[in-house]
Amino acid sequence: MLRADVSPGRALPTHQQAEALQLVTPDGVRRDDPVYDPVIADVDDEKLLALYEDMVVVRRFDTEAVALQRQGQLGLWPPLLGQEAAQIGSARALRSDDFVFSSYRENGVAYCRGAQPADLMRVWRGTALAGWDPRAIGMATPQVMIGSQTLHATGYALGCVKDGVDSVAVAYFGDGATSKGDVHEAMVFAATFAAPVIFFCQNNQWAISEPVGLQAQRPIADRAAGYGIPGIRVDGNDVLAVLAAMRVALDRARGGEGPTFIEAVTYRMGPHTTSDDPTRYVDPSDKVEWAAKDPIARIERLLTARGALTDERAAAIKAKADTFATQMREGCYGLPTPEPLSVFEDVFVEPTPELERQRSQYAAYLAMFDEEA
Amino acid sequence: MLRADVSPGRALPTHQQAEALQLVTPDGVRRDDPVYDPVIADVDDEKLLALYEDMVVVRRFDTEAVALQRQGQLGLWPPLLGQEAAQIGSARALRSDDFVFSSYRENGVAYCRGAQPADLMRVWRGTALAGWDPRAIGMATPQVMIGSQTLHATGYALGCVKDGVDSVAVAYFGDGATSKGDVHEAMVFAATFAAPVIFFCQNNQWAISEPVGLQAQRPIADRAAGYGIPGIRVDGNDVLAVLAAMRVALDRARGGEGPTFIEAVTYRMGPHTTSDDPTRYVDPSDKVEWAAKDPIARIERLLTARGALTDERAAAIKAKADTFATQMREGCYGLPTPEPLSVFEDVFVEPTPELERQRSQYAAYLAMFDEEA
Amino acid sequence: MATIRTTQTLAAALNSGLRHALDDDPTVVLLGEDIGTLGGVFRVTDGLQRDFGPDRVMDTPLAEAGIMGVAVGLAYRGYRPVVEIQFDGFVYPAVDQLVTQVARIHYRTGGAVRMPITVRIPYGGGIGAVEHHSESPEAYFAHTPGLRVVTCASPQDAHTMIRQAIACDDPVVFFEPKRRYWVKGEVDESMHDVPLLDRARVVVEGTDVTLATYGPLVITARDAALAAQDEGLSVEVVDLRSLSPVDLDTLEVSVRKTGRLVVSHEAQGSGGLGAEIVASITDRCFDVLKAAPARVTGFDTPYPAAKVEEHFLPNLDRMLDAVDRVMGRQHSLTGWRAS
Amino acid sequence: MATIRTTQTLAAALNSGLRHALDDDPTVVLLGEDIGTLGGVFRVTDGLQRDFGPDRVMDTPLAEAGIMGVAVGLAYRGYRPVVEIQFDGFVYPAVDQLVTQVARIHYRTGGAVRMPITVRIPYGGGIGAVEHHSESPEAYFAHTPGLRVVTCASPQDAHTMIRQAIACDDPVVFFEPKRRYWVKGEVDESMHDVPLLDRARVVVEGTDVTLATYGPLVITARDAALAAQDEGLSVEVVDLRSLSPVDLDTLEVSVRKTGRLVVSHEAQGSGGLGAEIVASITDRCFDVLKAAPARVTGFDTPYPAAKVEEHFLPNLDRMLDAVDRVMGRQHSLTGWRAS
Ligand SMILES: Cc1ncc(C[n+]2csc(CCOP(=O)(O)OP(=O)(O)O)c2C)c(N)n1
Ligand SMILES: Cc1ncc(C[n+]2csc(CCOP(=O)(O)OP(=O)(O)O)c2C)c(N)n1
Ligand SMILES: [Mg+2]
Ligand SMILES: [Mg+2]
Repeated sequence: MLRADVSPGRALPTHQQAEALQLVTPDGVRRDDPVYDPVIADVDDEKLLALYEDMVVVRRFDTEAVALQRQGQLGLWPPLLGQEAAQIGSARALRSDDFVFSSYRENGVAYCRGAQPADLMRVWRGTALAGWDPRAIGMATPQVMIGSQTLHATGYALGCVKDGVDSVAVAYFGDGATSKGDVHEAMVFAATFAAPVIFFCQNNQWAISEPVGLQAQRPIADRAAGYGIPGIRVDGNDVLAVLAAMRVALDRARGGEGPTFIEAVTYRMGPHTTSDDPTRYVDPSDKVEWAAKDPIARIERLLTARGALTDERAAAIKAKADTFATQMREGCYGLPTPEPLSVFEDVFVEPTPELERQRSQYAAYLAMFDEEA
Repeated sequence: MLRADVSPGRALPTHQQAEALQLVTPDGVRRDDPVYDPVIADVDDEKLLALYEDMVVVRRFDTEAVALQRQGQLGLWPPLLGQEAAQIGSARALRSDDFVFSSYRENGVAYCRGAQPADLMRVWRGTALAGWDPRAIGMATPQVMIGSQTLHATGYALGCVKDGVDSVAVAYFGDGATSKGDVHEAMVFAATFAAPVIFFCQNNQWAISEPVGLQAQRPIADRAAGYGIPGIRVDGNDVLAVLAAMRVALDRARGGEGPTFIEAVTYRMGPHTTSDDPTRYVDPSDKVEWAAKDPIARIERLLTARGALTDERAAAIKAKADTFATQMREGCYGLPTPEPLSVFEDVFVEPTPELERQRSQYAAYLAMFDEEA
Repeated sequence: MATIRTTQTLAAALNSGLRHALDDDPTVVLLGEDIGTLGGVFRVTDGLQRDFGPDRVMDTPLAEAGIMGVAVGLAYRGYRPVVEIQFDGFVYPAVDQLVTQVARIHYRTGGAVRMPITVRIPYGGGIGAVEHHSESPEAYFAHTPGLRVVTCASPQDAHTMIRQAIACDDPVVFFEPKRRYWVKGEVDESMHDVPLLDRARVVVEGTDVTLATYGPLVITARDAALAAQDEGLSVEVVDLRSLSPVDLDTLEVSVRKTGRLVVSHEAQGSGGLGAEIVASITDRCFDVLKAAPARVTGFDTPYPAAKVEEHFLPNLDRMLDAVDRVMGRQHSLTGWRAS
Repeated sequence: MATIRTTQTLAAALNSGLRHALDDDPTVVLLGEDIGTLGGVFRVTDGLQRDFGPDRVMDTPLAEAGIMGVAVGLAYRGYRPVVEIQFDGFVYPAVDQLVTQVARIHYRTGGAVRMPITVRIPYGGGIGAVEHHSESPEAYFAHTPGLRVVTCASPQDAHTMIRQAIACDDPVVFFEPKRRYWVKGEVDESMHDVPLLDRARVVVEGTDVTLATYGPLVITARDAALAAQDEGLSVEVVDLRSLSPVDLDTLEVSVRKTGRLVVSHEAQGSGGLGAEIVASITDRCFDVLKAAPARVTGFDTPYPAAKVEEHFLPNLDRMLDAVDRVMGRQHSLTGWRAS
């Protein structure tokens, strides 16, 4: 009998429950941390409100996107429900000249980088392979090949060093991705060349139906040390802790100290994608347990206790979220179906003669139908 | 400026000089070790002499092979000079029902597994792609694709578990290989399924011209912990220490405790292969330093001090080594050049019609020359 | 065993085929991502882990090279691994192990070590998916000596061929036409009188043009043959089934009868399987060819976004257009020539 | 710049080409295993790290996927990476990054992000090497939309084409015919009047048969044409140079003149580049073809052991035999037909 216990309900094996940096408890209590508190000393109520607002907006549009998919407007959507703090806390620590290489689930990150409502729809509606111009918002096209982007981030970071700038590259990836050879090779390159790259792993406990115990027998952050890369394990549902960890990592990178690995421990509250049926493999009690650690609720509690989150403010935030969601829905409807011949565009910078021929033949073919009609 | 210091002479960066298990010093002094001594309590002088003999034989035939290559009898040879202890100490710990998946340099291991003198020549003379039947000696065809075999060993080990036997698979690979994604994936699989596999890394400080500092910023054995795999760093020039480490790993594996990672710290005293020119990149003082740690010399000192290595015995060992080398040389000369049509054999278990056609056409083509002549 | 026919979807026919294979041979072991508890993202392995246990139906870490390399080790140990690659586009990380190891170990060892590994790959487009989920990478493997490459077009073939592939002592890359997973058909599980794994099959007889295709497009080609009939053309449809080796003998017989050949596949045309078939048949049948063989394939672009994939994929009209072309018909839709 | 010609080996011509590229454009950066201190196992990058520093000529960890993926990131940042894969057989671990990333990012991003990456691969056999050191994997890349694939046959082309490849804004897979590294020839480094990177070239004019080949076999083909002349046959040799896209126009002109085509390459025949060329030229030139085009290629086996590689590789005699075959000559060595 092989020893991997991967039965459902073992989503978070005991050995995965190592200590993680936490600054705000699920109950909304701010915990002191002598090391990380100075890093976020500037985060007053107003700044925390902004982070809270981001999370609310992101959850709102994520829910909207799921609805759009259910209504047949999108082919697919990978919900980020439950991972708002991990995404907002990390992305809001970045500068505009930093660069993000993400996976498909980081729509919260894309929002922070400046992706427009309709941009978030394009790929999932199937009208384009990319939602935005990567250079315009400092974020690459989300990667579908698991793990590949970690190498891109590492290479980009090397370019930053060559350019003599202190911009940083961030690779977002999941717990499942940590098994991939590419992620390993990225860490080897990053360590060898002290690349200013941050490996930001959202350990949401699942890779589709596979619990993290199938990928790792130790906390994922522990992998880093063997490369000579510092690893930080952070409560991924605590936006403040994530922000703090990310700032520490960014400072190291900007200061020429090289890569940092961050494991944000969180939970995928929804299905893997809208095509998935998690009832086949998720123990409902796990979800109950994690719902109690909700990233938005805890900040809401904290801010409310402090009197910073007034009804008025809450309403304004809700309105902003609704507006974004509405814009997204409208943007989705408004996305034009590409021209048939667009298929032939951008294979190369200049089309080859063979592609030109294929294109013009197909144009002629299509024209025949017009004539027939 | 990128931070990797990979200049020649940095073959062994300081951070690589972490403590390693050593039971016999370079001066031939036996060091006590409360943990590992019990493991090798049975290794009396006679057994140590046998290990010594193996190393002498292996060095002798390795030298012979280099000479054969220089004389144009072999296309290539990858010398193992300096790595005798790492190979003999590990391979002699194995049972015949264990299985080895090695790289190209493990000719000492192949010798221990039972490869015949001529078997060691076949691949390098170019008369076959494999030297022996893997199942006959419990050792796969040495792998040329760096790192690939670590996965094969892991899969084989899983098969042993399925079969309910306590055989163990051993993957041999180099320091350079540790950068490969395959090695990472092998460790992930092995950890997840507690596979009875031993990852035996000979850190000989070089991957062709690249110093290990280009692959790793920490001792390589440190990588293991992050996977939940125990890592042992051992003086790879100390045959006794290697044997001890390997026995511990084998016991774990046989007992169902899963994989172990062993880093044997050694030095490649020769060129990468006979095609290589290490004067371009090796600092001669490094070689002097490592020559003082020679694996054979230290056991010779120990055995001589103990009076176990008599002149008679030494002569017998030398004779055995010479005999093997002679058999190897003769075996090399005697290897038949394969039939031209053998090219078409064994692509599939049964040839496809298309291959049959190509074969018979080529046979007809060759026959035409005979007729012409 | 009595010949009992049941109606199954193509996916279900694969599932029942895998079930038989697991039943018949204790060395058969399934490996892949999400194939266990979930039963695969397409449910092709549904229920198999429950019934055969996690030792024989193994969810693996998310690492395709790892899966393939571990399968090699299992084969070394005498097992018969059946690997699932979740989608066509995710085979690339496993290409190294497939091409340099799986395909060559039998040759490398002079026949001493067999690699009876089956690699299941749901493939092809037309399902409105995001990138890397709609590809047809078969040509890469058909160009790799030591690999057999097959695909199926019907539930019956799916069932039969997956069992043959697993029983085969050579490595087999088994492409499953994912957009046809839900096609239903009669399946006889008796394995009586089944065609060999490497044989093509004439699925529609005809006399004017040979239309050779495979996988998801076989249904399209049948429809095209029907439509052509209305125009008074007799199209013979050949389902290649085996993509390496290609059953050129069956194809030659057909082309010697018709004198004309159209080959169609979803994969990009340049360097695709169609090129090999056109070249081989031109070589064999030059004396009887009445027109240059035509290819109807995906264009030489990456697989495009879902909303325009219909403009990439071959369809009935493009097949008919090519048929008209090789017939030299004036009213071919475009009358185009490649030049 | 005055036209100065110097005699260089093919390897030296690549070296001088790389040197120019590094000089001309500060964004050019070389990455690979052993390319720095050692100067590459073939010394193609000899002296470059010394002269341009380790930031521009980088020895990397031993990880081909890593090298390729890091190159992607560098390109994202505006660099022009030149990657060395040490030997043909070691490209497979990088295939995933090459096929799913390098080849597609320009398409994926609708042209927003270019991937001006050059992948240098010493390739081909005939050097008596061990496994994985003698392969010709060009067909895999020629079947991959978004990649340009080229190779060179002479020192002059080596020099010119490597500079063009690096300057090209598309990714270019640059195959170097390793067994011709030591061939010497005149090299003009002025880049005046050089043919475009994607054009074929007629290297021997002839009227009876077109013999198309590339890389290491161009020299063999020239010799074959000379030998054929002795037999009274006029063979036109076309050096394809670009393998994707193939310059079919130049080839068509030649075949329209000769009416006969032989294609030769070292790679395995089935699904090889020869298939594409035969299929395309048959399509374009069916009306003038006097015989079925013939292919002279490696056999459909893995690359064999060194002592028998001569029986795998195409050579002058096999080329002449094919020439005789397409000429319909009775005294062709075997008179064989593929069927
Ligand atoms: C190379 C590759 N293999 C398989 C897949 C199919 N797949 C898509 S998402 C996924 C799970 C990813 O899990 P994780 O990395 O934890 O990210 P998460 O979805 O949880 O955000 C898998 C297996 C893929 N996209 N790429
Ligand atoms: C995948 C792959 N890439 C590159 C090579 C070329 N190569 C052969 S040996 C070698 C260095 C290997 O170093 P290491 O793993 O330390 O083993 P050692 O030679 O020192 O025993 C390289 C780069 C290869 N064989 N395989
Ligand atoms: Mg996950
Ligand atoms: Mg080494």
